[in-house]
Amino acid sequence: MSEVVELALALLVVVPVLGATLPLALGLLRDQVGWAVAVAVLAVEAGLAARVAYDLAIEGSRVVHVLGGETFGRKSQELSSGESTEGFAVGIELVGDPLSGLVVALVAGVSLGVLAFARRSGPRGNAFYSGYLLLTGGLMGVALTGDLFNLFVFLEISGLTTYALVASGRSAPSAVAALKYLVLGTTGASMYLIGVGYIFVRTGALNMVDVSETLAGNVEFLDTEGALYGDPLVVAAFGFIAVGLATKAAIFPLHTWQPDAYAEAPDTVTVYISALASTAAAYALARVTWFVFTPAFFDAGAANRRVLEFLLVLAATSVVVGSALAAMQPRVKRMFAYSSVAQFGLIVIGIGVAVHPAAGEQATRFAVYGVGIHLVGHAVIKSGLFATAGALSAATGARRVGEYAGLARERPFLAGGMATLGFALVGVPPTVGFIGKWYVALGAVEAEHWPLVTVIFVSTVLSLLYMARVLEKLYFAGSPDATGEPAEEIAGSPGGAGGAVAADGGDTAESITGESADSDEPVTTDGGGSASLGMMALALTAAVLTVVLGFAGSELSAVLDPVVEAVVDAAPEVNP
Amino acid sequence: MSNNSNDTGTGKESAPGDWTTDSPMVSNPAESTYVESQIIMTTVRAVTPFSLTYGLFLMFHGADSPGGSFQGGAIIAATVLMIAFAFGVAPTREWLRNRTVVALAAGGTAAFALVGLVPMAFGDSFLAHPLFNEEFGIKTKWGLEAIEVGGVAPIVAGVLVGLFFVLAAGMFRDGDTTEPRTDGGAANHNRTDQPQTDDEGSPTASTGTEAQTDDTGMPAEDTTAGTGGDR
Amino acid sequence: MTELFAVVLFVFVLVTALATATLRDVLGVVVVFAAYSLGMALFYAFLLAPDVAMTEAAIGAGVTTLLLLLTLAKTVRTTPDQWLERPNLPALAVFGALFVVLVATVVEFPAVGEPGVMWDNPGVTQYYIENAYEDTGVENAVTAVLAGYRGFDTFGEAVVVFSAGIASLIVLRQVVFTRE
Amino acid sequence: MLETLANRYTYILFALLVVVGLYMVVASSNLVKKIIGLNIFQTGLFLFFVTTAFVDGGRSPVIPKEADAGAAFASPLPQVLVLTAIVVGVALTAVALALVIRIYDAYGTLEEETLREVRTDE
Amino acid sequence: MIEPATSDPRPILAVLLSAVTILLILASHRYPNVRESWSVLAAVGKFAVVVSMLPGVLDGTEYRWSMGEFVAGIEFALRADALGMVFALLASFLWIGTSFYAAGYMRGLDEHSQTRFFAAFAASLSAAIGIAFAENLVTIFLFYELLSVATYPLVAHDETDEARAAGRKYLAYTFLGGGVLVLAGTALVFALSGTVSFSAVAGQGTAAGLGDSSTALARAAFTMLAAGFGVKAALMPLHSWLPDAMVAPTPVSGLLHAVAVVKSGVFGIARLVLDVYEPALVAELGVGIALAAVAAVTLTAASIIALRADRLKRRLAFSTVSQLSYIVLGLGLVGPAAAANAGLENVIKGGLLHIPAHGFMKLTLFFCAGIIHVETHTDYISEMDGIGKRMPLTMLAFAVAAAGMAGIPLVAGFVSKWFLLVGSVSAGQAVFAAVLLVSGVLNIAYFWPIVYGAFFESHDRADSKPLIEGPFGGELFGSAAPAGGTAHTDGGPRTDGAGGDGHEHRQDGEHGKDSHGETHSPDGEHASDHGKDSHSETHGHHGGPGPGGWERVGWTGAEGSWLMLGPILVVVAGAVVLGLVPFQVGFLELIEAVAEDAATGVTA
Repeated sequence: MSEVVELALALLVVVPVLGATLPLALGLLRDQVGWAVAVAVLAVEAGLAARVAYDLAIEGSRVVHVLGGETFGRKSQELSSGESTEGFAVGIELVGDPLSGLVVALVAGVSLGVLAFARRSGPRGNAFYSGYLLLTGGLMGVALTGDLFNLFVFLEISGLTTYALVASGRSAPSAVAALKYLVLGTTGASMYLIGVGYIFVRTGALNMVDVSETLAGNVEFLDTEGALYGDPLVVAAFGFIAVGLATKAAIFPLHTWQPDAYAEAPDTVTVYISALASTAAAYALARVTWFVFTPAFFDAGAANRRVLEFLLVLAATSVVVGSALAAMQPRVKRMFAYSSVAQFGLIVIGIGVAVHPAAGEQATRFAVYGVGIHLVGHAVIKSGLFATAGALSAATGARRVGEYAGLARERPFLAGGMATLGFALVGVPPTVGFIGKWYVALGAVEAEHWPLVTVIFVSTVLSLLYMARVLEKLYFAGSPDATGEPAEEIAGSPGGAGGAVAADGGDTAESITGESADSDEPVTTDGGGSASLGMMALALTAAVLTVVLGFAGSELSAVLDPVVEAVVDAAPEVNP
Repeated sequence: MSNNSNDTGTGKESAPGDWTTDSPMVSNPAESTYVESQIIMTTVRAVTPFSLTYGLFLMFHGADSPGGSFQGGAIIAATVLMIAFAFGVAPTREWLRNRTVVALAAGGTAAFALVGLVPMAFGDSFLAHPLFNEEFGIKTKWGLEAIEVGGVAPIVAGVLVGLFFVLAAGMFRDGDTTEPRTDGGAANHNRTDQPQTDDEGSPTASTGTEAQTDDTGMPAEDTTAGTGGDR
Repeated sequence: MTELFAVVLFVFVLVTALATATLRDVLGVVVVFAAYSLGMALFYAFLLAPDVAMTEAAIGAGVTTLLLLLTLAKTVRTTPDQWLERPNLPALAVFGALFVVLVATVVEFPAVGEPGVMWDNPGVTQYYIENAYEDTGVENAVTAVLAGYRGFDTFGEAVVVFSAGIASLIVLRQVVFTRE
Repeated sequence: MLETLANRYTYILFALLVVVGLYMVVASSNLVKKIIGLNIFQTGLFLFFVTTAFVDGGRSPVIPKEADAGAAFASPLPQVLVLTAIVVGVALTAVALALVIRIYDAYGTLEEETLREVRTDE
Repeated sequence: MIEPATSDPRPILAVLLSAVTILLILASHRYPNVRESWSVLAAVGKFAVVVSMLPGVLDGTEYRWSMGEFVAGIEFALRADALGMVFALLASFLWIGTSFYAAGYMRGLDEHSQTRFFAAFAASLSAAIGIAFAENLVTIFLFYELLSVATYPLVAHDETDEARAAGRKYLAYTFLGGGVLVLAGTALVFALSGTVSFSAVAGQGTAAGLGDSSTALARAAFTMLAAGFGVKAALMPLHSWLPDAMVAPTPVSGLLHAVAVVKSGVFGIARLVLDVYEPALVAELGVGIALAAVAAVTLTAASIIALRADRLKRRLAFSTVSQLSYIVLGLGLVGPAAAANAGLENVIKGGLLHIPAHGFMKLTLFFCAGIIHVETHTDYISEMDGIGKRMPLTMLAFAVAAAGMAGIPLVAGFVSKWFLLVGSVSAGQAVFAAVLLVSGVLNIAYFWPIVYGAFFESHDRADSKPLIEGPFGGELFGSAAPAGGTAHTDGGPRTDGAGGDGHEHRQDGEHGKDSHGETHSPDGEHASDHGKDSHSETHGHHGGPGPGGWERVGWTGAEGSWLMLGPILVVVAGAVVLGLVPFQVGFLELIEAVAEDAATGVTA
């Protein structure tokens, strides 16, 4: 039990929480300590996360941390049949597998990275950074917990802090958006809790593994005739859980909180939550759908199948509706927010396809790849886009698509970054955006869900609808002043090509990041202020990362192979 | 903040109902909840010791009978709130320094986490109380008590009291200047400059917003608590 | 006797709940809600959950009510132009449907008071009842589970409370507690 | 049928409370009432959990040292879950109220319609 | 898996050469001379690399480079085989000429954002080479998309409304083609056959898997891929981005029409027919004949529209549309030919050989249009009467290339068309042979007037141009008009010379109907050239001869900057060489290798 990674699992959750008390305590002595504390804590966190992610993702091991030790750990029950079960958890377990490894790495990376953005962009104040750290801890908990109710608790921690951070800005609408988010988010979480309650009534267990074992009818001493999959309560439970988590992941009819929250929150917060908030919910949905209700569940009856297909329909709808609405938004942040609705529709499609009865092993494999990769990829892309938008508005004050006219000349590198990220969002290879979409699509094709296939592929053009608007404004709208003079030409051209080039393989990445700072200082416009180096760095790093990850496609899918196995044979092994 | 209702212009709004007579110091939002009443004061004086004791009892005796640190902490907090209602928020707050509240909340959280971490130092898992038994022969029970009494109760008590004070203080308008200027609208109440709040301006607003903070009647206990948040 | 008690509680809780939904005057709603919480606390006690009952009484009826009253004091409530809310028919329809769904699932549950399947599967409850004291030396099984077996939940819960404090500071933009 | 329902009256109540709570969240225009609705929704949920723990003629889960075998106890587990959930609930309520105060501070109203008007003519 | 190819870094080297050039171009954006010299160096270097592989490929070795798995089960691999070499050789050679020409052109007009222009140019070239050498469908898709992205800045270069509209349209079309259709087809192929590799080794290619899978799905995949590549190949009805894209600077038009873009579409179809579905399967599925039919329709309709176009570049654009269809037709005929097991090699040879042939000729034509534009600001054929005096060399080159287009012997076009004719007849598809002949006539019909007018007329006494000025000859080509659905939209009487713009306007009216609803300014072409000022002019352009007609310029090349004239002569010479001694240039040998390969595939 003293294996370092096992301990690290718990530390990943505890360290940020402990850290969160510091800004408050030190704040009594002096203000403005928050940022420094957060950097220190999250640096430690990132170290831990790297270590954990290496074991989980690269070595594909499954690590379990039995909270409370053996006394509160798994107890084996001697059965009437003489043999004894694997043992059921009387306590709570933290479970690390490749999937959670990916999420852990993502959370730690983003949390640390966004601080670079927050330095200049604010909000300052110690309370903010306490909340920031608490949110990180909550997300870690969501990623790692192996207990259905504990998942609820951590969903609420991350939710609660997210609501607060959304309202951390000074703008009044942000408070309204936060309250809307709070009401919808809490409703969703409670729905999830209802589902958990139903399952609990039927299985008496809360530990994910135990529940799935019981549902599968593998618990002999229980006089359940075979699997419980047919049981109406279990089906209803999945319905409630799906609705609840879909709400938090902003799937179509219940997505309304997301545009407001993303658009009204301070830029820093938007960057952070756009990368992680819905991602965590979608990850939870995937985890529960794949490992608690296994594919077998959805094959058990017409009703089960119908519930899943209903979810798929909603997801497909949100792909279309989200993109369409995004294309209509005049404000950039709102536009990207709606695009998130669409992208998470894509992810949920992948989640559903993976376990759909029509899906063979290949389809499941590709769908799982797609979900895992697009979860990470979209987080990087979207947070990068928001960071770029934030940096642009910090530098030039532009917040509407219309105001982006000709900014490529003033801000070549930011524009280049946005072009790269934009094409990544559209799914142009070689970016991670393409790989995620490719796998999800491939899964749907293998499972022969032609309507879904259509939606996925058309979504490319749909996303082009809104990205093209931005890029055209940036590059070809021509700045207010005439475009002929060499002055503009010199300033403008690198960015112009930066777009094409970076999308061309990112080989200018270094040059971009390298020169970004100095090349932009001289150019200050009436928008007031200028983007700090940190903001630029974050935005451009994200751009580079999308391309780098784009070439790491096979590695990423290799990471997810164990997950595929687990989903396919539908019986996650209880910890050894 | 009833005084704000006038300049917000939405007509059919009146001061809170008769459950609290409008206090002389209406200008102070928090104090508008305050009713100067000998009867209440004496009752509270009489009740306080008992409720406090009851809360403590619940805290410490939660192990062997119903009740526990949550209930205990909550009741202790409720006691403080009673006092606040009886003697006014500001004096209560004077009497109960912010340090105390913060120390309770943050300290409780830290204590909980640290107690849980001790076993990890010995290579056991988080919150593995039985280890105390093995290593130091301390009964597992005391491990539980430690997090209950040392962790949960202070957090609950501290935060609930803190929440009360914070809500009573209401919107604090001064805040750091490093953020969108846009709630210059949120800062003073005339609807006219609300338009700014729509586009959250550039994150680097000018540092001129302190000017607005005075004319909006800052809550009294904020000032007493020395909250010149201006950098 | 107990049946009567249950029925009375049932009616009381339901009526107070409906009252909160229909009354227009917010202050009235808050007061009714406090009564409702007390009723729920009694219900919990009736269902052999004294700890829950106390918590509901202290936090639900006590603290929540105080916070609500305080909020009303901070804001102004509109003087009701009529006594009752006018019903929102679409919402009624939707949630009527939801109610039907819920009831449809409800009949699947074991009758109230029958130990459900969870007692013997996978034996968690049984295990607690049998071993709680040996494992923790605490008689109150609830405390044992709360701080022992599921101590991590409690940790999360403590974090939630702490977060709430932080959150209110962030939301109301107070530097009061972060500086003296 | 009626019999089955009567035997499950707490579950029925749970269903009713959930529905009433959600209705309040959606239908009532006053923000504070929305939040109260949220609370009712959750308490209904708590009632559900507590009921699952309930055994007829049992005792509350305080187990004396020498527990006489055969004595029926209510299950402690759901009660613990409810304890946690209650505290989570109050935390959310507090934050929600803080937001309400701030919204009123900015817009001078708590009525959703008025709020919408105010924001549209912003 | 068994390596049929020797591993060799040269393919990726060829791709990266211009990719690296982008950096250099960006870095030296302050020194135009350095900047241009970079692109020239890259062009020469790339050509050298490609040529260095030629002998090996002719001997049948394939140079293969792989980065390892890109996505599960699919490598990111490049492979220089015969077919790829055809395209790579063409693109890399023509890029040399183009980069000189572009330098001259951009300077001649003092264009803005030249750095962006050259960088994007290099980017698109490296994407094109990537397409040529791509070893599997996903890799080709990758470069296909990058090509779209890289050429978008070029199309929208002028930043006028018209240019933006064209760019938007271009993006929409190419992403519909690439991002949706090609990707979907690729995914389907992968799902059906478990691989997307072009590998010719039996059992490793996709054809086997596709063969055993359901015909409907196989047909669907073929249709999607064909349509997807067809967008760039400007197959009707997916062609309308191409005429719009002519708002771009002429070198870009050259790039689009001759060097890289449309060719990449055609090349994709070639890969599709010859490597993904091998001829046997194409015949079995009966998709070849369908493809051929579409091509035939496009062929005729486009020629007819070209007859009516007065703006030179527009006429050339539609000529491109029709000429590309020759290639597609050849590839489509692979189906019937394989079925009849006759004329297979000929149709393949004809189709593929037309790739370089058309490349050379069309590039010449566009260069000519460009130099005319730079030197005289003349864009309208109706104003070019007697321009032969002003620009003899240019118009001579133009005449030669046009002759080739029409398939006059001794010029490149003849050989390919001959093969096509023979092949289609022997494959028992006489109707397509007929189409070929008709379109040959049409080619002459829309090129001859230009040449004739240029040399044998003068601006003051020119014969009337019934086809342009008279009402649309629907009754004249009654047979073909219904075929070219879009032809009708080009109707509308021509009023007078000045009304040329108005006429253009109406012709462009067809684009008004697309989703973007952009409005075309008739003089957008000119606005692009020298700023907004030209908007003030009553005429859309101030081209045409001066009051005294064209002044006579000797044959000494005084007619324009040698930066442009040189490339023109080189390229047209290439076209002639290709026509005179096709076997010595390398293209035909490569193509024969491909053809034999395919043929053996069928017979075996």
